[in-house]
Order: sequence, then C-alpha cells, then structure tokens
Amino acid sequence: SPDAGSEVPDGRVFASPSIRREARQAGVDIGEIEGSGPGGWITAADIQQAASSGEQASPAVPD
Amino acid sequence: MVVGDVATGTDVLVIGAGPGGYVAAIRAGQLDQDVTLVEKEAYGGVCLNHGCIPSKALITATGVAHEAGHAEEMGIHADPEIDVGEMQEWKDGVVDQLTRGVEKLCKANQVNLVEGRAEFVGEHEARVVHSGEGQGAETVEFEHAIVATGSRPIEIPGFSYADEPVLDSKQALAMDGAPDSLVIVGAGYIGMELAGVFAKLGTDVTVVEMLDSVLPGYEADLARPVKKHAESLGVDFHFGQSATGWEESDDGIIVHTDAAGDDDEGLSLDTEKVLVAVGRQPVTDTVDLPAAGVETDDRGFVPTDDRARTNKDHIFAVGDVAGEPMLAHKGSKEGQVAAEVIAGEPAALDYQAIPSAVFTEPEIGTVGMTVAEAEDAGFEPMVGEFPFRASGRALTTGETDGFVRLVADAEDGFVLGGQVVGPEASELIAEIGLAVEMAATVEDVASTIHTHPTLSESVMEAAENALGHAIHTLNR
Amino acid sequence: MVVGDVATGTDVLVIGAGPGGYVAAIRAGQLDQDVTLVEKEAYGGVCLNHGCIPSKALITATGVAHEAGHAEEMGIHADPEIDVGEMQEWKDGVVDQLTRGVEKLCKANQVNLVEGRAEFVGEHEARVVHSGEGQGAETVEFEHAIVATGSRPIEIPGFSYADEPVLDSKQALAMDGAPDSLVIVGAGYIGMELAGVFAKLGTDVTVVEMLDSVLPGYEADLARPVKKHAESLGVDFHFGQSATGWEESDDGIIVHTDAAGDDDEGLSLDTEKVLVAVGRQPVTDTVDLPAAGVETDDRGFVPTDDRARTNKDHIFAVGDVAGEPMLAHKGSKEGQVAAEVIAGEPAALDYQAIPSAVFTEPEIGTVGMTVAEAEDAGFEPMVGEFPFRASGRALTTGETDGFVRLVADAEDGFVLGGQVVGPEASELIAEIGLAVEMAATVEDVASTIHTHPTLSESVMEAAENALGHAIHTLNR
Ligand SMILES: Cc1cc2nc3c(=O)[nH]c(=O)nc-3n(C[C@H](O)[C@H](O)[C@H](O)COP(=O)(O)OP(=O)(O)OC[C@H]3O[C@@H](n4cnc5c(N)ncnc54)[C@H](O)[C@@H]3O)c2cc1C
Ligand SMILES: Cc1cc2nc3c(=O)[nH]c(=O)nc-3n(C[C@H](O)[C@H](O)[C@H](O)COP(=O)(O)OP(=O)(O)OC[C@H]3O[C@@H](n4cnc5c(N)ncnc54)[C@H](O)[C@@H]3O)c2cc1C
Repeated sequence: SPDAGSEVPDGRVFASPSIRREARQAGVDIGEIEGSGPGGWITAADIQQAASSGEQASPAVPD
Repeated sequence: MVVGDVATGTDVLVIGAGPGGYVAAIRAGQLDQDVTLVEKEAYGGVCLNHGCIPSKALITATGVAHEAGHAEEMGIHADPEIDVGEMQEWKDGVVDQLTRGVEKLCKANQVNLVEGRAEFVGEHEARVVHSGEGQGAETVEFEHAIVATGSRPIEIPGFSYADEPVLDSKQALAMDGAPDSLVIVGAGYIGMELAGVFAKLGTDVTVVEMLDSVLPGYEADLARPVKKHAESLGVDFHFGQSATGWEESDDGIIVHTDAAGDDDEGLSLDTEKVLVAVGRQPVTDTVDLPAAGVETDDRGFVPTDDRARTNKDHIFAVGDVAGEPMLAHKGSKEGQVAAEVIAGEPAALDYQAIPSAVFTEPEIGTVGMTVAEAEDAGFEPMVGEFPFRASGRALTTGETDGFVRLVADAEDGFVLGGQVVGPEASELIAEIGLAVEMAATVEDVASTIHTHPTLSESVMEAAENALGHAIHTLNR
Repeated sequence: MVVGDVATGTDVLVIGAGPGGYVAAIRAGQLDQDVTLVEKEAYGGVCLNHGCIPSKALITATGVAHEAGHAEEMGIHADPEIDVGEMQEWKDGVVDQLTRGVEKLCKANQVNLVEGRAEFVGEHEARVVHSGEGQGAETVEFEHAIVATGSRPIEIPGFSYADEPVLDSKQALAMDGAPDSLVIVGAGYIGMELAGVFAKLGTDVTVVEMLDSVLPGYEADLARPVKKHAESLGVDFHFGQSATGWEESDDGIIVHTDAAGDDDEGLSLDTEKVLVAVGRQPVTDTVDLPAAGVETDDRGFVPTDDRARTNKDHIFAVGDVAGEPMLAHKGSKEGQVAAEVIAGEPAALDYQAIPSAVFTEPEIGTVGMTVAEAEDAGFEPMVGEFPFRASGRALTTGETDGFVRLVADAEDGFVLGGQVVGPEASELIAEIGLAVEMAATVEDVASTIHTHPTLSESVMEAAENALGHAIHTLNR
C-alpha cells in the first residue's frame, strides 16, 4: 500500500485522528511536525505544508 | 467460497468470530474484499457469549433488584425476589439476539460464514475442519489472513475447570442458581464484577487475592470505593494468599491457600463452589501458527506492528491473541485496521488511548495516562478532580461515591488522560477519550457547556479545577 | 459590605442566587472582585429548590421503584411501595445539602452573602430590603451589577396558583402524597417529566396540550418514544386543547378545555388536581430595572450582548431573565462570562452550542444543530444514526428504545450537532457537545476507541454510519 512508510510515532501526538490519517496518507511523519496551533497543535495546513516541502517520513517501503 | 472437498480461495481469511474477527470481516466486506470468516463455536466469541455481554446483563439485573431493595432512604420499600433461572433465560435471550445480529451483519456485508476450525497448513493455505459429524474438511487458499482466535481462562495448579465445584467465568455466568457460598480466586475485574453479582444474589462471597489489593493495575484511590462497597455487600477479602487446591468436605469443599508473607498463615476456606479468575491466555493451539511461519512471544501472544501485522506481512493478528489489553474494543479497532490495511487504506493503530471500564459498584472508567504515566512520559502533569458528592445529579440518584480526575500537560493544557470511579464511569470516559484523541485542552473541556444536572458536568468541573477555578468544589 | 443603615459599596452586586447568580458571584470572587450576592428566598434559586434538582430526585426515585416492579422479564419479582412522605424528606435532604453547599462555596470564594430583596434606585445604587421583621433596609453602591432574578411559571386565565386544586411545578414537586388523578396542562418538558413521576406513583394522569404533540420544540422522532412510553404508563393525551378554567365537582374538580380545531369539541375532565406547566416568564418586577435605566423587550426579558451586558454597559443580566433557552447551565455560563468580563478578562458568550436534556423515559438529549437547522444555516448536512436496539449495552439493561443521531457538514465532516433519545441521553450528549465545540469531524468521533459494552459506543457507531461504514447497523 502507498502509505506504508509513514510510521506511527511512539509518543503523544497533539493532532486529531483525522489529521493523523491525513499525515499518513501524505506520507508525512507526524511525529516530526511542529504544529502551528496553540501549544503546537497540528493542523491540516501543517500537514499540507510538510508534504509539499518534501519533509517526508521514513522511506516509503513496507518493513 | 463454496464449502466442499476441493480447495477454495479467498482474499481475506478471518479465523475466529469474536469482536476482533467479526469486526475485521465486516470491515473487509465493506471494503469489497472477498472475505471468509471461520468460527468453531459461536458468533460473537467470548465477548458476546461468555464475557462482556452476559456479565453486564447479570450485573444490571442484580443491580436493579438490589437497588430497589435498598432504597428505604428514598421512601421505597421493596423486597425483590430474583428467580435466577428466569434471569438466565433473559440473559440468554440477549446473547442470542446479539449473536444472530452479528451473523446478519456479516451476511449483509458479504462475508462468507463458515462453521468449523481453521488451521494453517502453509503460508497461504489453511484447512477448515467442520464441526458436525461427517462434515469433512476443506482447504482454503488465502491472500491475507487475520488471526482472531482470542483467549481462554488460565488454569492454575490444583484447580481443574473439568471438576464440578471449580468454575471458570463462563461456567459462573451460566449457573442457573446461586450457590450458598463461593470462593473467588483473583480480585481482578472479572472476579470483582462477579463478586458483586453473586453477593447481590445472596451468596456468601470470599475473595482470595495473591497481591495486596483489589483491581491491581488500577490506582489505589479508584479501587478503594469498589472494595468498600463489596464489603458492604458482605464480601470477605483475603490478600496475599494464593489458592493451592481444594478437597471435598462433608457439606461442600475446602479451598486451601498459601500465604505470600512468611509470617502469615495459609487458609482453609469452606465453600460450595470456587471460581478461578486469575487471568486469560492467548489461544493459538487451535490454529497451527508455525505452519504459516507466524511467531509468538514467550507468553504465547502473537506480536504485531502498528498495522496489526504479524512477522508475516500478509498475516495479521487482532484481539486478545495479539496481546494486552485484552479488551473487546481494542480487538475491534485492530480488526478494523487490519481489514483497512489489507484493502490498501492508510489505516494504522495510531490511537492515543484505549479506554477501559470495570462494571463494579461503583464503576471504574479510565482512559489515557495516569499522573504517574504522564510523569514517566516526560510531562509535568496538571491535575483536576471533582468528587461526585458535590454533583447535584449524583445526589439525586443517591450514588455519590467516587470522583472524576483529569490529567493534563501543565505546559500547554492538553488532556492526557482521565480516571473516573463512580456512577456511569464507563460512559463518562467517552468524553474524556474524545478529548485525549482530539488533543483538547482542559480549557476546551471547561469551556464546553455541559447539561445540568448531569454526571458529565463533573468532567467539566474537574477541568475547571485543573485551571484553579472550579465552581462547585474548592480549588487546590 | 457591612449590613446596616448606612450606604455601603461593592465592586459587583449580584441580584439573585440561582445558577446564574451564584455562579457569577463565585467566579467574581475567584477573580478577586469585591462581590455581594443578594437573595430574597433561597440559595440555589429555582433550580436547586424547585426545579432541576427536586424534579430529578423524584424522577430517579420513582424510576428505581418502577423499574424493579416491572422487571419480571429479567426474573425480578418485586412489588415496591413508595412512601411519598419519606421520598419527599429524602429529596428535601438532597436540596438542603446542595443549597448549604452553595452557601459554603460562596463564602469560600469571598462572596458577601446578603439575605433580602435588591431593587435598583439608580444607575449605581440599589436598596436591599431585608426579609425578616424589623430588619430594615440599606443602600448599596455598586460599580457593576449582575441581574439574575430568574423566572416564574406563567399563569393562564382561569387558573390561579393560589387556589388549592391548582398547582404550579413548585407545588407539584412538594406534594407529600400522590393525588388519585391529575390533569397536566402543557406537554413541554416540565409537564412530561412530572407526568412520568405521578404516573409511576399511581396517579391517573391526563395531559392536555394546545399544540399537536408532546415536547413541541423537539423533533417528532425524538418525542415519539417519550409519548409512547408515557402511554404505556397509562397517561392519556389530548392535543389541540386549551385549558380554559375549572370548577368544583362532587368529588374533585372539572377542568374545561376549548378545542383548537373548529370541528373538535372541548373537554370536561374530572380530576383531583390540575398542574399548569405552560411555560415560564422572566422575573423583573422585584428589582425595578427602570430605576437603573435597564431595558426589557416585549416579552419582559432583558436583552444582552455577547458579553452578557444589558443596554447599560456596567449592568449585566444572566440566566432565565436574560432570555431563552431558560436552562440552568446557560445561566451559569452567562454568569461566568459576566464575572470575567467585569474582571477585565477576554471572555465572551462564544459557545457553539447549548445542550438540553429532558429527563423523561426515555431521556432526550440534544446539542447543536438538527438537520433542518443545519440546512437553514447553509450546510449540506450529512447524517449518521444508530438505534439502541443494536447496542449490546442497551440490551443488557433492557432499555432499547431510541437512537443517536449525529448531524455533520457533508463537505468537511465537522460535527454540527446531535440528537439522542434513549437511556442516558442526557449524559451521552456531553461527548457530542465537546465534538461540536472542538470542531471535531465525524471521522474523529468514529476513530476514537469507545469502551465496550457502553451506550457511548452508539455515538461512535452513528459517526461511522455517517461515513457509510458502521459495524453494528446497516449503512444507508
Ligand atoms: C467474564 C468476562 C467479562 C468480560 N468483560 C469485558 C468487558 O466488559 N469489556 C471488554 O472490553 N472486554 C471484556 N472481556 C474481554 C473480552 O471478552 C475479550 O477481550 C474479547 O472477547 C476478545 O475478542 P477476540 O475477538 O480477540 O476473541 P474471542 O472473543 O475470544 O473470540 C475468539 C473466537 O475464535 C474462535 N476460534 C479460536 N480458534 C479458532 C480456530 N482455529 N478456528 C475457528 N475459530 C476459532 C473461538 O471459538 C472464539 O469464538 C470480558 C471477558 C470475560 C471472560
Ligand atoms: C420543574 C422545573 C424543572 C427544571 N429542570 C431543569 C433541568 O433539568 N435542567 C435545566 O437546565 N433547567 C431546568 N429548569 C430551569 C432552571 O430551573 C432555570 O433555568 C434556572 O433556575 C434559572 O436560573 P437563574 O439563576 O436564572 O434563576 P432562578 O433559579 O430562577 O433564581 C433566581 C433567584 O433570584 C431571586 N430573586 C429574584 N428577584 C430578586 C431580587 N430583587 N432580589 C434578590 N433576589 C431576587 C429569586 O428568589 C431566585 O432565588 C427547571 C425548572 C423547573 C421549574
């Protein structure tokens, strides 16, 4: 599957479930993103920006 | 899939129809997979047939009778009689309705249902042995498999469930009369839930626990009200005692225990029956995992990754067989994710928290981090609490034991978890669970208008207490 | 503030100690304001003394007795007797505990409590007339005032609450015996809640409603199960009938009604008592608003802005006197905001939704937009539903009437509202309320693991149904 590379971070993630799914879909490692919302809360725009700036997660190959 | 002697094929083979397996199968069907679900005993697995559902049915029914029988304070005078046989019939009807529902939902979602035991014979091949006489067996080739074979109660030396006075939880839930006396070995959630049921049926209940408290694994201040209430029902507790065996006596049996502490003595407890509820272990001996090359860990669980995959990429494991916490809703989530991953969706086990509930009186509900867990995870925790005795709604129901606690990150206010002991604790944690998943802050929870008078206001007040300005309790 | 003849001063004068006023006073105290709370009758206002709390206490107690008396199906045989006098004593104890709590909390938050009636005599001046004999009066100068004088039941022509057979809700809640028969005028939430209480106490209840359904203002599919259940308790309904008056008869009274439709006939209903519950109106005649220059609208409410300010910048109005919805938690929120605005905080009435609950059997809970409201607001709504008859938890309690409905924006999935009718509906809307405030999507709610077996799983399933992939119900 295309998304298989983006990993689920171990620690607490401050983003909603749908944003986390969007990150995976975009192949972005959400654990690496500094959110722009209050307290670092991650928004859809943060994911889009990370995806377009090529801030990719771990290699897109299944483990 | 056609049932017969010839080899048949399926995209997704799901083994076991508990809340892990049947949910996986339904979701796979919804995602247009060709899916086959094999179950050797009963649709719905342990949960619907011998676990969650029958236990909650008996807890509720005995609770209704007990509550009405003890409401003189409210001006209610009643002396309810419980006909255990009728109660069991009612409970069986509930179970029936739900298991038939599972079957119908599977069919409506194009799941091929097969009755029998499935056993791997290769990496992409399983044999299904049908249960009925002369039903034969067949070979199934699969692209993907989901192992959802569940768990069974652990047996301890000296107590065989085959012996008539020794019960596991399944047998206890099926009894059509209440024993005069019952020793329960194990004060975990299953033991404590059943202690309440039998105590309310009039059974003389004694609980023997190896460790030093009820509900080990839950924080002491959550467990305390549960123990206190059980004692008020007449339940006796012996901690630091391990049950070693039993023998017949003139009018029942005697259960023997060994003391953990050197200075303490073992016990000899007279009783009619003994229920052993010391934990559950994964079921893998029915399915021949080695034949498919699937590995297990030293406790017998099947290790999986964040996509519910085993060491074999095309074979998944979900539910109790895949490890702790052994809870129905954890299994269902894993089942959904396994099916979605197989269908190529960007799904993962990326939840922040798995809630859990204990249906004792009072109930316990927890989700996410405790204070200690938050500290371990590197947070500086901020805590808010609200006692139910300050809740208008709790007072109007007469159930005021317990409290709501919220744990948040002091820096940004994000809700990290919550612990509730008290009325409807199992329901109240739903909102806290959503707060954890959404990364809501305590301010978010505090600012959300909650209906008056409800128990859920207590969640809001706990959030306000964390912020130092609760209205209905003094702020620390 | 010192009580005496001389003029005294205070930063914040709060008039009325209901859930609007006492919450405002406590929050003002927490924000280090010098605050004086004046109450002429009883701390806690209508809500604690004659509304929310006593009604919920009687609903719960009669519910406990009724449930146990009607659980043969579960194998429970009981014939509970209710001693209404004892029940009232218990209820009064609950009320006492809460009102004493309010007093204690006010003191702990440095609120000056004054017993008496406050009346404006100028823009920055009020007179407090003490209730006791020879208590005199005093003048209070204030920087800011918060009017929280609440509401009282509307009286209709032909029915005076001063007459012995005619009851308002306050009198009905205080009765120390159940009448043989009772006509209830008005099928709003107060009428329907009390219809259940009295029907369960054995009273022959007849409800007369001007409009054509119970609980007008709630959607028809929410109201229907409530009417059906009331009918199963023996409650008779007459719709399209307005009560016009009553007269004594040989063994009670006769209540007369006029039909709304031209073709229908009015009724003459024999009964022991008549309860009028046709709505509530703001209380402003106790406080002389014109003296302070504060305006009211044509229904007598005090219009306020999004900071809870009246037309006078330094005078605020909160709670029932400030308009619909007349609900305790709306008043408390307004009270908090008023206090915070006075203290210079960036607070505002910026909530997205005010939940509401009806404590009938089954309960109703709603929060945010209905489908029709979402359409009116320009959304293309997306709907998800889950019936309680498919909920394992509901089945184990025997309460399977009703459903959960989520309303979301089809474009982005944001949860806009929810409607619940069924067991614990009042609690289940808490999670939906948080979803609305957080702008959570249905995917967020669906992805949040909910404990099995709970009623709150139904909220998750409704979200999954909106997405077209609920597990435990067929998807539309
Ligand atoms: C008394 C009791 C109360 C409980 N209460 C709760 C509760 O309130 N909440 C909660 O979350 N959890 C509760 N649990 C735990 C819950 O029942 C389990 O977590 C849940 O059933 C696990 O689901 P599962 O799908 O993994 O496996 P199971 O439900 O164990 O189902 C596995 C199924 O696989 C079948 N199977 C096994 N091997 C094969 C094979 N080779 N071929 C075909 N079929 C096979 C079995 O027959 C069984 O039907 C309770 C458990 C007990 C015992
Ligand atoms: C039977 C019944 C059931 C209800 N159930 C619910 C429910 O379940 N949930 C819910 O949210 N709402 C419920 N309500 C509505 C709820 O009671 C009101 O919304 C709430 O009480 C309004 O609060 P308040 O502070 O605005 O005013 P009130 O509670 O009406 O309090 C106003 C106070 O001001 C005092 N006062 C008035 N004038 C003066 C003056 N000049 N000087 C000094 N004191 C003065 C009065 O004595 C009174 O104590 C119910 C109401 C009734 C009647």
